[in-house]
Amino acid sequence: MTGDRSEWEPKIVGFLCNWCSYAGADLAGQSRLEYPPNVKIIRVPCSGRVNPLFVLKCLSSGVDGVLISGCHTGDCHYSEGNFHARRRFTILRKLFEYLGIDPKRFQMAWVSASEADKWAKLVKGLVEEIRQAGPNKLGHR
Amino acid sequence: MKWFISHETIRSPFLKTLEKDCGEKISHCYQCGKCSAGCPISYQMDYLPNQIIRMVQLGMEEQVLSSKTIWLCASCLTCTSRCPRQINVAEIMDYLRRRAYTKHMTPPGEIEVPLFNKIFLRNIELHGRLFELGLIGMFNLLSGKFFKDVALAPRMFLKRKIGLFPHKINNSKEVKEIFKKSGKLGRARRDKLWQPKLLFLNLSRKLIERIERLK
Amino acid sequence: MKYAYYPGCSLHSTAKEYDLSTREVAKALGIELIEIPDWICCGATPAHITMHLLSLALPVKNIIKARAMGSYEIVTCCAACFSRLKTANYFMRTDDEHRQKVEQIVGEPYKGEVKVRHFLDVLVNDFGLKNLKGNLVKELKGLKVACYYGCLLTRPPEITELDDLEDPHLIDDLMRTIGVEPVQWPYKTECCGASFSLTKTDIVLKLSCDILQMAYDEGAQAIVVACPLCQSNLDLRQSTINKKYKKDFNLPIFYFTQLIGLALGIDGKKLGLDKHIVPPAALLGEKDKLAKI
Amino acid sequence: MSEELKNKAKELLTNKKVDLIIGYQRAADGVLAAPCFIDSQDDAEKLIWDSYCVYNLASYLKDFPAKRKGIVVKVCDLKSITVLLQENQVKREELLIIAASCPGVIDEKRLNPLDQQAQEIVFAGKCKTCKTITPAYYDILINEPQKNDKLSEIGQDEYEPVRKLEAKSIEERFKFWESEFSRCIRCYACRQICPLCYCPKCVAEQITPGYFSKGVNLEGNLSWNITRAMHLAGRCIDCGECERACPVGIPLRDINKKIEKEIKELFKYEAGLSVEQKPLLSCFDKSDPEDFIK
Amino acid sequence: MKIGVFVCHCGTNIAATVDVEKAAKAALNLAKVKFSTTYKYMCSSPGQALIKDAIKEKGLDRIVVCACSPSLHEKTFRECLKESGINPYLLEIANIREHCSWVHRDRETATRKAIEIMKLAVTKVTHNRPLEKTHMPIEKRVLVIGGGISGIQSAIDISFAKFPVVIVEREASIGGRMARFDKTFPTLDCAACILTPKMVTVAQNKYVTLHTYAEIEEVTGHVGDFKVKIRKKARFVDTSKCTGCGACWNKCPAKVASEFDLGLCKRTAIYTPFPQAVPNIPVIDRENCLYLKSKKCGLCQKVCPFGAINYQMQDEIIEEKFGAIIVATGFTQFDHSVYGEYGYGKYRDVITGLHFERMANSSGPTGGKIIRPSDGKVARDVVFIQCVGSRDEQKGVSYCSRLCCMYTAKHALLLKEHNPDSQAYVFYIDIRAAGKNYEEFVKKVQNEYGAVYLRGRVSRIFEKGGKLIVRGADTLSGAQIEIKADLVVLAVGLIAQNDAAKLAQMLHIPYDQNNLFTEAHPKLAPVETITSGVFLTGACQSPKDIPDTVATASAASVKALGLLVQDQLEKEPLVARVDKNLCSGCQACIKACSFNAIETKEVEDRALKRKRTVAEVIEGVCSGCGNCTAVCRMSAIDLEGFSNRQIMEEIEVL
Repeated sequence: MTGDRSEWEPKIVGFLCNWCSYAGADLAGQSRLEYPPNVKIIRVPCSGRVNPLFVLKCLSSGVDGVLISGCHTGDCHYSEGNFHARRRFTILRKLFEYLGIDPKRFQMAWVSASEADKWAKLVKGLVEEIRQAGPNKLGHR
Repeated sequence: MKWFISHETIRSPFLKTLEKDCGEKISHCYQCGKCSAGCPISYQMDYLPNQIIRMVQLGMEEQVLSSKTIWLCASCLTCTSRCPRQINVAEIMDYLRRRAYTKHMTPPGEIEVPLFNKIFLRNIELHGRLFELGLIGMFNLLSGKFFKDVALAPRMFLKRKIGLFPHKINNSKEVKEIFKKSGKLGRARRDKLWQPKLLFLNLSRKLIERIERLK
Repeated sequence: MKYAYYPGCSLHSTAKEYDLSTREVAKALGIELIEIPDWICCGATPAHITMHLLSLALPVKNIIKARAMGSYEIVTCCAACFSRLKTANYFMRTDDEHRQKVEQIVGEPYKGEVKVRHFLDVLVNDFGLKNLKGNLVKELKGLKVACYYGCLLTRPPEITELDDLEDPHLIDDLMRTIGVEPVQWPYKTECCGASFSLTKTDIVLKLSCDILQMAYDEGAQAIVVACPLCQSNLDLRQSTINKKYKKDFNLPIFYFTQLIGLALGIDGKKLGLDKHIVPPAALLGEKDKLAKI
Repeated sequence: MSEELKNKAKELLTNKKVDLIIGYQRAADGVLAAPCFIDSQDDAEKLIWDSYCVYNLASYLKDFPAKRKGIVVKVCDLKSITVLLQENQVKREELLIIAASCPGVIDEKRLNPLDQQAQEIVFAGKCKTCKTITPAYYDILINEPQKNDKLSEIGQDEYEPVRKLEAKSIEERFKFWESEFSRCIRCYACRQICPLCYCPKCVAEQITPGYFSKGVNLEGNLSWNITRAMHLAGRCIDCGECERACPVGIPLRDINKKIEKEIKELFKYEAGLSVEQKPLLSCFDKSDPEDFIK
Repeated sequence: MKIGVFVCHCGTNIAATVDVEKAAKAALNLAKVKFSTTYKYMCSSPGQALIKDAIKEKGLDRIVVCACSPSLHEKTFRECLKESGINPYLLEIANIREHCSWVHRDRETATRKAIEIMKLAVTKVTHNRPLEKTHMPIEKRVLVIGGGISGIQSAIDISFAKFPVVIVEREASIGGRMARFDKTFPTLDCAACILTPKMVTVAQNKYVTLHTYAEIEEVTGHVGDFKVKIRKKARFVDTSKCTGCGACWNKCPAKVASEFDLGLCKRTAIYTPFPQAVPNIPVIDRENCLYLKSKKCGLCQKVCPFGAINYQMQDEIIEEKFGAIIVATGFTQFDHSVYGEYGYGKYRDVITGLHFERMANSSGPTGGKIIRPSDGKVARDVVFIQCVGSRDEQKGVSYCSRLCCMYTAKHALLLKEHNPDSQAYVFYIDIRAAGKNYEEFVKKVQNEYGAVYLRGRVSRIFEKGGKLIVRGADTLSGAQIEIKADLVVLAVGLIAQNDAAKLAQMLHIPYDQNNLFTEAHPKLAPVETITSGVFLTGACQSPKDIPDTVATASAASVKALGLLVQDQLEKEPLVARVDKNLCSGCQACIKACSFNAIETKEVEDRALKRKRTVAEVIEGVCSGCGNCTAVCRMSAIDLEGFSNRQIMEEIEVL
């Protein structure tokens, strides 16, 4: 996906928890809500499954933005996984900012199984934000 | 009373500004009526406090602002301290009075309280501290109750409870400054005390009342 | 023990005896009250009904004056002033938006750090009941009173932080300490109509009548108050109430400081006992033979 | 103090209270201090204790499993032992903690070993803002009540370097770290010296899957340094060994301190306070902040 | 490895926007893909047959189905694989419908995305491992915590299936709250008449063991194998000797207020809580027994004809194993002494509904007379106040306690029956009478028994002249109301037991801000918890009336039996696994696991020639959330089906 800017399309990876956000994205499909195709979904059982190493891997292999989406706090299928994820990635994000990595490239969201609308809007907004941020310099040597 | 409910009335700016200005969530009220149950003055009110809150919820601004109830609230805070939904009812009453005052919506029979407040504040603005004789005199004069409490006066003087002259303080400027700035920042209505038209209205109203009573 | 003293307008006029007795009691107990120089009115009820910002700015101005005196706590006796000062303090502590506006008005930063105290609180919690008992010259035995707190000493509790909301007891405790017997009565915190004294006199008469009746029914010979508005409504208007409701109440309305003053052996006149409309002489003379007024 | 330490060490070894003592001896240059492992009382003479004892000896504990170890520790090092205990890497009963009240240690990098007459000792950055003088717990305390006045200047902000970086724009920060990390040669000295980097096989060296580039390039270097920092989040007790060990002078403490500062502010968490403490990333609070989450 | 890719048209649902043929062709370019095809409806029988045939003919060993969301047909296709003789977990679904064809309009874009999604699935399936469902033995016994109506019903239901049950009850007798009630709404059966037979049934049931005067001390283990420590508090009475003759309590000189009767009468220091107690064996209350306090007295020991009194008795801790646990700990009532406006609980004639029950009960402390506790006079004007502590976030809880409307109506009726001269006034905010014959009951109380219902909360109660002045409002008429009452009955709310949170932590079940235990799903799993093998019944989960309590008790029993009747427990194999060589034994995973599914284990480290402690996953308990894998710094713990390698490679192929 290198090349000149005009051809460039944001590439975004979304880690979606199986119970809320993945189902929310399913509902968006069932409701035929249209949104940009830039987000590639990797299904995980819980937002707590996401290892910071995955995020690093994405950003250092040319992915322009990473999204982790889980159940709203209190709604976690495993009761606490998203609380763990929240703490873990709060730190990672602070560290990113500090090291000069645009925090827009790493985002989190809570999307429930019924929030198809939120999911579609989230993707649209995210793609727009990343488009403005431009291609991720890392991984594009 | 009939009230046409619509999208506009329910989402009227009245409700929103009220919630914003007093920081009170009016929609929290579930009409248990505990405020009305404990209010020492509800026996005199045209609407019970809980009804006022309900009317606010429904966006009935005019009816609320022209009600007697809001001017009868003594700010005793019984309602506030006992409300199970933690709504500061007394504060809402304050807000409604301020709004009614700025919107010139005081009900015809309820001139005393706003008038008193105005005189009171002007009194302080002038003297820095309250000059009670001035307050009472002015109030009686402007409300048309010339002889109210006159019987009590000699005793008060005798006991030196009321002075004939205002207190002297050296900071009247500073007080005026506070009034001016507060008025400006709070966008409050501050008009003249002497309004011949109002005085005339009050006097004539009193006169009519007296005639009515004689009949 | 040193405090900045904010008497408020009433204590300089209709409630002169409250001011007199407070100063006398403080003097006798070695509590130093230093009047805030050039204090101004707190705005009372009319301010918060009419202009919200003004109702915060006036008290804050006074608190700032006290702060300028050094690091004192402010003591006040008037329940209304107490409530207004406390409320303003509360807003300055918790509400940034209002704080900024008020700071703009009074021209100085203030974050609600000065403590506002009621004289009751100072007597009971700083000076202490035991200490007070040790200073008594005599006990006022045989006097039964109803302690009346009114609205603004306890409500709302998160602001006043003074006493129990529904069953306050500070005045009762003080009375017991000086040998006076407080009656158990349910109207400790009922409203007397207060700010309606001039404007809605009828309401005041009715509410005050209920309070007098309840005190009388429960066997009180007098009512003890801590608020100048309550005192004036119950004392000044008692004769009107008697006339209007065909009663013959003869209940003197004391400030708690006056009775404490008596127990400390201070002369009744110095305590302003001559300023009452319902004369207390008979009651005190009959019970104690000490107050020659 | 060194004498007291020597005597205690002899006593411990004679009475067979410990199998060996991990301590400091004078290095070959005659100025600095080097770790030493004493298992006979004759060797105990070698032990020293002064401002040159820079090393965090806790990293050697894992090298002597199943032995009763006496270890000489500074206050800051003790916290790393606390974390090791928390994480079951050492057994308290195998440990005899000889805590020495700390005069503050030198900044090795700014010391000219040739100039033995140097008037001014330059103290390590971590010591300048160190707040504790005596250790939280110990078995033996070698105490000489002394507190170097040059240290612990009250009001000195331990996060000053962090704040300075924070004040820069994001682009400037990226440039700064890009240039810092560009020097990284992936020697892993930072890892080797860290008392808390004890994984049997570091993720940096795992192959299936390979978590990040092993090559010396920006992505790999950045990934390694972020991973190292994340793995120390809530565990790093700021002994500063990584930065000291780094041959190319990357300011690693500035990264560690950043995380330390954030977790203190966000989660009210400080590493190495007690053995019972739950690890930062193994627990949570329902009211943890989440303002960045959409 | 031979991967087969099957692209579904889903009628036109997919095919209209995604060029399925192009996608199928693209699949063949991917590594290890040996076969691809498309079909109209892959989930249909012919569709599945297509997959089965291809597996057989082409020797495929891993399958990717590009179709709808895995939440719909993952199971279907797993079954299909199983039937063709390959491991069902060697399957991946590429969701090209919900996540692609339905959310994009442009055919080219959608096709490109579909191929990418397929690529992810193919990459992932490459590393899928054949997995078998795990099996665990089950301890075929049930523990019921709490011996109220809820626990009793659960125990009876389980005993029907001939499984042993143990009830642990902390009071001296089973029976719980219901034992204190007089009548039950809306049928007005006498509570004791319907409860006592059940109490006797459990007592005599050979499958049921009762531990009364006992508490749960510790719970470890997991579903199928809970190890529970039970503290049997010292009764000071030998249960094997005592016959419940009553000689002891008839002679005991120490008298204290009876807890069972809420202080309306006295009991002795050696006592049974009520006459129908089960077991009918007394306990000695150690705080008040003269002998245990000061070695004086000893009368009960002297008078006991069976020598059953033993002052030396100590608490005993027993440990038992269970396969399932039913939590039936019930509720306690809200303490109204925080209501200053209602007299801080100091007025003796302001009582709670439960006091009223005891007074109305003919075997209760007043012999069924409804009187004023202060002076014993018959109560004529009685005010009932609903929602005390309920629906009040300032002083109590924000929820509705659900039964107060009904029990208040019942009280109003009982009042009229007991004191025909009386008048009931009920202050309410809303009447919630949603139950069979409930609304009719309330209407009957209003219409036939003349109870006056006033809509509003009471603001103040005070005593004057021996009466209680109740100041309320009736918002319907817009009037302030003042009533001179003889007696005020507060319908206090139902709240969680004081130590509910402690028990929840022991059982690893979540609880809400009100300390009520949280069910696994509010609609579809109302008696389950997220801890498998632990079930909820009755008011410990939320306030419930007797019918609902009994219903949930039976429901919980069925759930527990569903576990017990299995020979072995079957579990999804998508669980975490530890690589012992990589594990440092730091236990970060153990501390992070919400399910207590990881233990420590000693292993021999050959390189170091010594024993080392590492983590080990208890497969039966692991729920497969994967949180541990992200906590592990050395990536020593990994999750089947969502392994680090799978995810890392998925990222790589993007």
